[in-house]
Amino acid sequence: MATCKDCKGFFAREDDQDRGDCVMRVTDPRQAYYKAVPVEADKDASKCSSFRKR
Amino acid sequence: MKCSACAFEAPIGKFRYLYNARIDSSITMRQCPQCEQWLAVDELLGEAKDVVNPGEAPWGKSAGIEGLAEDVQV
Amino acid sequence: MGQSTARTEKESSVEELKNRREWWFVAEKTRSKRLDYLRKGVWKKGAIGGNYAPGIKIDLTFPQLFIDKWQEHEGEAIMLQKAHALAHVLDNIPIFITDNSQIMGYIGSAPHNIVWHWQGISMVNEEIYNEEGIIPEPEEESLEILANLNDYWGGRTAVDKLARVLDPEDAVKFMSGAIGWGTPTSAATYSTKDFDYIFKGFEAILAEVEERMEETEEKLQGNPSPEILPLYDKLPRWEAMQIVLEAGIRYAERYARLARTLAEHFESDPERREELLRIAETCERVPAKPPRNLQESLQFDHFVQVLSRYETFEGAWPHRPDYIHGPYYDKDVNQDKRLSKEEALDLVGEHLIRTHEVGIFAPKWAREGLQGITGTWVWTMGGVKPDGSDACNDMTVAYMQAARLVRVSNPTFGFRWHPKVKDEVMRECFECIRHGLGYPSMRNDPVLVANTVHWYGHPVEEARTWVHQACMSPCPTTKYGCQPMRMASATANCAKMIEYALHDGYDPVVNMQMGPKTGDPREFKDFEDLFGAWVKQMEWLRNILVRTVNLGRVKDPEFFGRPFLSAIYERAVETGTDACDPSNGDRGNAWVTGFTWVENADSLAAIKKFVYDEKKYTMDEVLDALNANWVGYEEMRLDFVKNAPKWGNDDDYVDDLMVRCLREVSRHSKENRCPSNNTWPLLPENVSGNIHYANLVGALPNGRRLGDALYDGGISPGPGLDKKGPTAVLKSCGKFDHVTDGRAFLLNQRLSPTQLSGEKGYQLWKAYMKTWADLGLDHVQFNMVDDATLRAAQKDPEKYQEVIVRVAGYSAHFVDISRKTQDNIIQRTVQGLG
Amino acid sequence: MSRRDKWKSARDAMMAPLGKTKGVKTRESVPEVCCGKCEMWFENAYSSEGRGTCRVLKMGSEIHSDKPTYVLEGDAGLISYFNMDASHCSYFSKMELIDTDGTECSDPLFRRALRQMKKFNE
Repeated sequence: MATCKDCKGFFAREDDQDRGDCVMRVTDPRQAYYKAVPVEADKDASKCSSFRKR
Repeated sequence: MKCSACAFEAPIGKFRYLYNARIDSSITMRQCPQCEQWLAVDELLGEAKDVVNPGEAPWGKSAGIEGLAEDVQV
Repeated sequence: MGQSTARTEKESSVEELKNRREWWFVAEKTRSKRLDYLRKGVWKKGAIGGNYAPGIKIDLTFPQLFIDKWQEHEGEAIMLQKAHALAHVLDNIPIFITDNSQIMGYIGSAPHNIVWHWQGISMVNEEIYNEEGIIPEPEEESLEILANLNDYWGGRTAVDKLARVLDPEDAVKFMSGAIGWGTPTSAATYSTKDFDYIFKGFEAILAEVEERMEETEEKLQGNPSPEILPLYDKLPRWEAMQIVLEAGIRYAERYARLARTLAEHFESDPERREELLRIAETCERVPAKPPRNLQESLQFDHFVQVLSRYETFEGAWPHRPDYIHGPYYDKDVNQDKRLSKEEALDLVGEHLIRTHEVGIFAPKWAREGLQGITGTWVWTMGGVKPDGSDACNDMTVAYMQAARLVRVSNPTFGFRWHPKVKDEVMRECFECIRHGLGYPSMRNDPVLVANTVHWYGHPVEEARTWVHQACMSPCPTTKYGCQPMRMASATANCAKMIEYALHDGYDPVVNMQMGPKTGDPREFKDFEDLFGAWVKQMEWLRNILVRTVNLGRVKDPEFFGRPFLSAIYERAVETGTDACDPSNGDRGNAWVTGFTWVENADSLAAIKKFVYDEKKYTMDEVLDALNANWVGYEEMRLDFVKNAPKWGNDDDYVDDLMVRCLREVSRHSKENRCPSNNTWPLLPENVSGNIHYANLVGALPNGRRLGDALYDGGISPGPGLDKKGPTAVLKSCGKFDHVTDGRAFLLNQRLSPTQLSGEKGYQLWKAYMKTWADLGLDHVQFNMVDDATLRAAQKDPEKYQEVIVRVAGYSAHFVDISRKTQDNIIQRTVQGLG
Repeated sequence: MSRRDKWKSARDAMMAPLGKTKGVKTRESVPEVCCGKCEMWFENAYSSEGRGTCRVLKMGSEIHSDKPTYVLEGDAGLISYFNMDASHCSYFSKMELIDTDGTECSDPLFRRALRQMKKFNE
């Protein structure tokens, strides 16, 4: 099962390797930005459309 | 009153009252219940004068700008 | 139109654009690439008329995160329960860093989202469910989420709880929508913030809280006595403060972490990498510790504003950023030369943009009353220091210059004019006005300091720290002067005073007996009888609003709860109370906002002259005409408009009546008391409430019909009815005392951009301002965009996105306000100066 | 009836729907004949979730059942909702011009800028 920690967009926290940020590039109709969502390292990512294997 | 856009005819009160063009003028704006166009209406005569589109002002220019040449609508 | 030209704005040089006074195109061409990107990238959060712009969606992540922890902590003290829920939101809400940006923080999970505060009022929750265009895709799923949220909050919100406590008659009449607006809860409010205290840093405040808790726990172990009983309730409040302050620090650290990740793994441009590392360093420093430089002080400030708005709908933004950030600007730019002026301008411009992009869902009455903006974010500039010396600094100038480059409609500025303001600063103010921004509004500092002392007894040194609490009302930023909850619900639809006096207290528009039965006007013997009825209706209207809001204020800590605001309020930290608790030393700074005020004077004058003095018409005829909404009485209506005296023409007949009305209200203001036992003066102004109420106020003797826009200002003459020129307007407005006759008085004036061009234009304006100051007026604001441009913008809105107008108390992009409001602005008299 | 009791019934009518579980279905339902399509209905200006007042019927009226009761005198109009069934109300009068555009500002007589009303009109 693919998990968040297997993804290129996952960056573990220094103080807690079991958690981290899912960092994504987003371009909306007006501006472009990087977005971070807190995730668990072992979260199931098999259905994640943004998953990119590390 | 007769709508100047679609010719719908009804008493003036049937035309939705929108607002005055200017408080010291007898021209108001009303909306035709049939074609929903905004109309300039002379309340003294009870007649629809014309359709009013965005950017058009049935009251002409603003008050107080006489002599301030470039503010006058052309 | 004088602007017809063969060359388009794209082909024209900056000089040509300046000559044509197309300042919106000048701004686009002269601002830095960064500011241009950020300005164009920002999503429009104010409603266009009454609707949100395409693409704007309600944020569903925020309420779902909130409710997870809220339900887990059910049964705990409300402030503590809320602190847990907020901390969970701050730890988990998605964050983002926009390309080119340097200031972090946003309320919501994506830049196109607007948030709302479901804990405030169920009706608003239901309104969101019913609202078109803002439901995120997939709609079916979102509606299910919203329905579940609304089912949970129904009956549990602050206003639902308050409605059960209020006198039922008051509740029904208040919520009729006819007599006023607002929500008597701090779920929709705004608060003054004392940055002298906040800039100590959250860690220092946490240490203070810790110390208080230890002292208190010690006392709880001592001799039992009634004195220690209240202490039990203080501990959970302090704990709540700790939770949100710590969460605030972690929220900033999340930005630091993201910025570092981007610098290390994503960014290839070395310059931007440097910026990202600087952002990381900044967010690691503030708000935990005091700021050391301009970027840190701006960032600290913005985090505090964002965190406050995660807690509640802050519909205004009381602030004095030039005063707060000036020393950091001076250190970075003038002393250490760490920043160039251009770099500093980028930061200041972005500060305006980051503020502009904040979006919180407003119910329709608020959207209509504040068209084009999210709230009245009037930042205070200039003024004096507590010792009375000039407080203007380089940051004052930087904000004015940045405003002309980014041309946002929110925040706007109110400038505290005083006799020691330097000419160079006055020129900056004028340039903003000349560029058509509609701001700064000009405020008379000595008058308003005296006014603040007069009504609430704030010490003069504290009064001198004042900021605009919303558009108009000054409030000190000191420990006991800060106002935690603006009772916006005390906003009166004043035209109802004369309408009810003429209808025996009955409201023909909403079909309800509202005011007291003051008698059939046909039976009135003379004008004094009518005036007496007016006084009774005025007192009733003010009383019901003030009663409702006073109760809302006292119940707020029980029904809503403000852990974050309490944590940044020195007096709340010290006493372990909710910031909104009036018992913690709050001196009071309440006022009744008087919408649609001037119609009273013009209507009373028309009846006095035509019915009682000249006996040209009978009261019967007047009432028949009003009941028919003037339909069939057009000649008579025009007589009432054109031949009855009108306010703003230096005509004592009507001006004396205005002064008499104000003095009656002033007397009554001292009889109304706020929970801190202070006064409730009147503050006439309208924002765009004059449009919202157009269909709620019936025909009046000033010649308006149901549906016509009401007058636009607080003391502005009716549009087109001021026939005697600008000095006559100022003279009328100078006939009452701006210190003792009310709280503040909004005056809109429209000027000619062609007449005021060049140095000659500045000198004309300066002479006008001298007359204004000599007459002791407290406020004036200007529109300086010509008819031709405004009509062109109506026709072709896409091309004129950055054209701004002053509505009343705030500015809006012209294309964002309804056509009726646009026409109302075009109708205003253009005054020629000199 | 005391003053307080009289107004309490109006207050309760105003607040009653809040706090009841309604789900999506109830919120989406717009009957063919409902208050929102009647020219006697006046949208409330304080809240825009679909509450309004009847300009003819007063508090105490009841229009849902087969045998409605009509009260025509009193201090306050009947509070109802845009999607309240009005099929039994003999005072129902169909509104010809219903404005569902929320861009211009409210005229409570004509404005019905609710998502459900738009959907229904399509």
